[in-house]
Amino acid sequence: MATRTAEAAAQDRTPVGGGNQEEGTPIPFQERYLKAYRSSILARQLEEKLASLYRAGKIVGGVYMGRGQESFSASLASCLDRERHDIFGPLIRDMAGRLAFGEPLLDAPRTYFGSAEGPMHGRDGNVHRGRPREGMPAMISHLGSMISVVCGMLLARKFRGQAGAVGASCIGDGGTSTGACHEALNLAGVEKLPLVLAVANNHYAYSTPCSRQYACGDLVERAAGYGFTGHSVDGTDLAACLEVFDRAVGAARAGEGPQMVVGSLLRLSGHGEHDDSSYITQEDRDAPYGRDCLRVARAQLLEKGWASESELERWDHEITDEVDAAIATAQKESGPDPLKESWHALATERLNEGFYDE
Amino acid sequence: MATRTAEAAAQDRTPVGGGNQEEGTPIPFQERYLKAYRSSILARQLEEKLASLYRAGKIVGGVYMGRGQESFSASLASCLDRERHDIFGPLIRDMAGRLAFGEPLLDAPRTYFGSAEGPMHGRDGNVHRGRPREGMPAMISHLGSMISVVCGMLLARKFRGQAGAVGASCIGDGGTSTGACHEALNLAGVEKLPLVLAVANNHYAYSTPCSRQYACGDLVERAAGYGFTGHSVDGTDLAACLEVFDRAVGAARAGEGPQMVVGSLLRLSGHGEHDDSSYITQEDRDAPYGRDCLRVARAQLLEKGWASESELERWDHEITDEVDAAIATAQKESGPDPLKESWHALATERLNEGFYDE
Amino acid sequence: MSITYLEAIREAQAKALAEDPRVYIYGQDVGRFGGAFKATKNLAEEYPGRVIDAPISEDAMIGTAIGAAIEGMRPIVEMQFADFSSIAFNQIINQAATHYWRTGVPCPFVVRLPSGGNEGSGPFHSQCMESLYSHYPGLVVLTPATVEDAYTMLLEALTIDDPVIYCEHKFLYYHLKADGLPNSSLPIGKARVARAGVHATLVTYSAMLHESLRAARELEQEGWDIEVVDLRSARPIDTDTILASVARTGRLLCVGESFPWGGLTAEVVARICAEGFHLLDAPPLRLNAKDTPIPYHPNLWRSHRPTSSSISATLRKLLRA
Amino acid sequence: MSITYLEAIREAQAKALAEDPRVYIYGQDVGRFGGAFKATKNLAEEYPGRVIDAPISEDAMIGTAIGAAIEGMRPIVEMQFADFSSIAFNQIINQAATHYWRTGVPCPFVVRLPSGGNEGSGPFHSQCMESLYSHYPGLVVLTPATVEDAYTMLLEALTIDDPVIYCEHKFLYYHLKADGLPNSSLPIGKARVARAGVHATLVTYSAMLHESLRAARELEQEGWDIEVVDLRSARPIDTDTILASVARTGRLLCVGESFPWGGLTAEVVARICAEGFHLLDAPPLRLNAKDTPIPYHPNLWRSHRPTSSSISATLRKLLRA
Ligand SMILES: Cc1ncc(C[n+]2csc(CCOP(=O)(O)OP(=O)(O)O)c2C)c(N)n1
Ligand SMILES: Cc1ncc(C[n+]2csc(CCOP(=O)(O)OP(=O)(O)O)c2C)c(N)n1
Ligand SMILES: [Mg+2]
Ligand SMILES: [Mg+2]
Repeated sequence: MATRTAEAAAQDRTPVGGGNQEEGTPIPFQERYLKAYRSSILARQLEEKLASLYRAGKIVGGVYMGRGQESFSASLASCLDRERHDIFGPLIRDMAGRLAFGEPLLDAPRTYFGSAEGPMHGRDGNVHRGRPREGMPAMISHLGSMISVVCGMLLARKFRGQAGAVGASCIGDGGTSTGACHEALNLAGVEKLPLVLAVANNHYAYSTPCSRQYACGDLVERAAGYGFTGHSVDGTDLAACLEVFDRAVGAARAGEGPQMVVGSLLRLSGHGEHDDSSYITQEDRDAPYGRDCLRVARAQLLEKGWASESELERWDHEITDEVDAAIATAQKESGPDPLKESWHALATERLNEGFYDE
Repeated sequence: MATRTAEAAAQDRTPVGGGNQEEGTPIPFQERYLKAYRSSILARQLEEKLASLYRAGKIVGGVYMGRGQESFSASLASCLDRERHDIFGPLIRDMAGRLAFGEPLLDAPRTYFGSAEGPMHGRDGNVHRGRPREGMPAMISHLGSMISVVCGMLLARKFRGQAGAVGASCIGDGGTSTGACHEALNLAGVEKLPLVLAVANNHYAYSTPCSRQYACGDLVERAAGYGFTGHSVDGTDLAACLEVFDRAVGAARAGEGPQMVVGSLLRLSGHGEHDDSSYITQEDRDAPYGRDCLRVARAQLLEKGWASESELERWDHEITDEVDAAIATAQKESGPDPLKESWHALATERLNEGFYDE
Repeated sequence: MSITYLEAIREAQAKALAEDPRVYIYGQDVGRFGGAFKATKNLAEEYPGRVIDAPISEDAMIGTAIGAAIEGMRPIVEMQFADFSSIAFNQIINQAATHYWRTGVPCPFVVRLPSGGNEGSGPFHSQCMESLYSHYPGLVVLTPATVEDAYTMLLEALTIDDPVIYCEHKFLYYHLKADGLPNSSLPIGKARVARAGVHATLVTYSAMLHESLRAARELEQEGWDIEVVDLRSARPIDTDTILASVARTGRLLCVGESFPWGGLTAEVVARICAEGFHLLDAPPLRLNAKDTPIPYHPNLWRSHRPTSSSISATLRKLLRA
Repeated sequence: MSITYLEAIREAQAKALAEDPRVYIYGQDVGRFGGAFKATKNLAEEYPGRVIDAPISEDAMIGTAIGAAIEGMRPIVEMQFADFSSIAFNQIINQAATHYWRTGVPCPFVVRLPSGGNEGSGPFHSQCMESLYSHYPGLVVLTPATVEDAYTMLLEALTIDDPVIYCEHKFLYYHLKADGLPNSSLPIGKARVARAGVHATLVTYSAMLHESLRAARELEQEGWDIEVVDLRSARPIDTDTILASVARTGRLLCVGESFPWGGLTAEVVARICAEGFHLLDAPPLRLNAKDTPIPYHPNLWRSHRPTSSSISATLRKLLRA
């Protein structure tokens, strides 16, 4: 259960095939990097648009941003492989990972607007969306509750003999305090499931700092107690994140049991767009984990020579157009019609009760 | 967060004052040892009587034995100090600890018989008993749920400025899988409570072996993740148990934060007296942790010269008489009268609703 | 050949395992040990790898069932006692019950809840939770009262595309016997007139059916002919069958074993009053457990739950009104 | 000076902290941040060490409240949303609710549940849980509908020797205003006739009081005079006040915001039918939320919960019968 540090991870940052070592063609590191980067930019721009629509009163409820967490989230998802029946169980701040895993760009705006065309048909909103049949469970709010669902999806694959499928689940520093998280991780250890748990330690749970959330030095210390292999990573460093998730996903796929990856980063937004997050200290903002992961990634891209300044700008513009188009489409769609709703909660039609049928 | 091994603990088995270093007179090791031993014998005999009464159909529901766990349980309680407002939150197999902490001998038989004179007045039974006002919370069945209650009792002491009080809570290997256990331990770490968690790893949860319960090597590996100091001990060795609990209680009292003591031992009985425990493997029975702690203690007593064979026998006889007397008393008492019951669940009399008052 | 209620539950699971590769069983001590009540006796041996011991983690047990169910499996989760499902409450009502409605993807699994009390079981090993779970949209809640229903309803539950809370009554496990296993039965959702009568309708379910039938026989001695309706499921409630009965008798008593505030008996009374008010010749009555936790001592326990004698007394009151 | 429902809750907590050294507040983000809804704004600064940020551990939050309560403290636990109390369900119903009855030692604390929906809150930030908790013996369940009650009932709750589930309605937080804080009020357990009338009795509570009063005003235009009873508490229910009203009007509609199966409205109807059957001139009706989880989209949400217009429609049906 050796715990790898971010530095150690950074040292052997060689292009590896990770998720795909055994079957298929290994995806080159550069390709995966670019995919993760693109998803991150897409997520950032999309969420910023959604945030301004919220401020303009066009979105009800709330908007929850992954700002600062895109690299971490997108790297995880970029190491997953849907053809191998991998699972991605996102949480609040995983827009980038969702997009990298393959969530259609329209899903988020449709869900925020409550479009009847969206995956949740206006019944649920914002981050509470998914495509359970496509390896993306739809999160409920209760933190920690989704991890065991991913475990169950992995159990189903095991029963069906779909060996080699990996399930990823995401949690925040705050979510680790839940009993549900504990029970699921313990069960994953006992069942030796190919689970990769990504802990995005963004140093706050709403307004609550880590000092009021847990008493160990680093959450990766929990890994051993569950029989997980633990990994730590600088969550603002896209290359490092990709490398560590590549390793974790590869290990899970290879039957080495569950993996925990703790990323250190900072929530560069409010808890939701209603929150000015003035409680985030200057010290946190100035810390290494307070860096904007997208700026780090841009510098890495230039340094590696994988993109020029002008290419980066072109990508930004392309993505702006994509985002604008998606938002425009979703915004035009109508919401569900209450008069056409069945108001039935059961799939088994004949067992639904008609409380107000006249 | 150093983890001490049983051997390390055994090496410095010197008579220390433990719980009482700072105030009052330190209780000599020998005295504490004898108290723990006596409570253990008392518990063993009492439970054996209760078991035979169960088999004879005189006790309904079930009888749950601490056989094999007496030394571990009694040592913990012997290191606690009721004058300093310490708390002892027992679980299923802590008869010995209860007695050492000061539970009246009559409480157990009265509760098993459902006597109206007992602390639970026949409303609750067997191990579900306590004296919450005297530092002994009354356990509910749901495993893990009592730890946070002990935390709350400690918080109350903190608010009232009763510094130096220690709270002990007990859990089994199976109970560590509960979300409730996790939430409470995490909270205790965050609040830096003087909690001592005794984990009696008796290798089975009902019929379920540890391999189906957790995936770490040793449960003490969980301590670090909660910011607890971890200790391991041979739970069949009374001297070693006393020494390690003395240290743990002392550390908690001295403000060094929460402590976790994992004892390795074997449940030398069925889960309850209805269970023949034939699933317990010969390997487990033959393992060092499969020893009968009372036999170990007897040998230690003789070896240390703290008692002779004949004294040990005399104590046994004295205790038999005590147990017989207690059982006879409790058995004579009548149960609650349903016609005299208020059938009201609220303390606030005027808010109770009368569903069936005519 | 005689078969008990408990054996019927075992047989239904054996049949499901044999015939449906999607079925597996997850629960504490359900494997080699065969479960705390032996409801899975020998199943681990007969169906290797499909009857699995769970850690003491009810929340995660249900969470994994949800995950496996949405992937097309048909998990059976055994709670060691119904009372411990309180730990899985959130997963049941917020995740399982809402899943189909939120996503359009069904979430079919069965949670078996060994329910109800016995002498000496106390507050935490005796609860009846049908009233709790039925409150929540998205769940099917079954309360079989007979050996036949225990068998057929469990099998049918495994064909339903929704999460099913299967409340099996511990008090019936060993006492209740039938001559064999049925091949057909009423579908889930239909109540059954367990005893025809003309003077009053007694609506009940699960173990209370038997107390009610005893009470009806007692009242027969006094010249009263009580119709007894076995609800079979708490969710849905077969309101039509109750209304038809009340139309015949003009009087309604509803008897349940869960706590008296709200719950199944209140729901039945409220529905019948809304839809069949003019059929009633007397105030409809309810009888439930008493308004305290469930007591340990046999004397208290026997007073806490409805029994044939308290049911008879309430019937007399109803008939007098 | 005008004060909102939310401010009244803050003021009651401030007063309790000032006057009762046993009181402290535990909840996620309740400290410096002042709580997700600012119900504890500035309290951490004013009462250092007594308004404490909790980890995301609802089970343990309630567990510690129980431990502190039996030691003589008077904890207030804030759930960030009522919906998250499902995680603490076991501690609330099995540990807190049974404690006094089992041990004779009271277990007094208050859990604050920010309840009810808003547009866009969705299935997990909108729930009303009074019907759930009231099912369990050993709990007091409060549902204040006015600024005055929000204040006085919270203060009174802290004097009660039992666990209190205090259901505060988020929809009322900012909209509902009063001119000041009252010095006295009806005691907990008493319902209030919020509007006198003669043609029908409308029993309701919490946010639904205001929809009901609007409906009553609407019906007034049509010549109907509706009596509106504000229950104030779901546990206990003040049956006498309802019976007295039904005796005057002969008709009963009960309106609630929780799910339609069972629950508070069913309990009210069942009680009134049992005890006041002959007072009723027409079938008693209920109106609750629809039988699905609570929807996100404002269009759906507005249809899901009862509103003045659906209440009016049901009243017309009741008056026609
Ligand atoms: C069980 C539960 N309790 C409370 C909440 C309310 N809540 C939503 S997000 C949040 C903070 C989450 O913090 P963290 O897990 O660190 O994730 P982050 O928001 O920082 O990404 C809280 C308390 C919840 N969703 N679930
Ligand atoms: C939450 C919960 N689930 C299930 C049970 C049923 N149960 C009672 S004791 C037990 C086994 C406990 O094992 P362990 O914690 O190792 O304690 P031991 O009995 O070995 O002392 C189980 C499963 C329970 N009491 N609580
Ligand atoms: Mg966080
Ligand atoms: Mg054990």
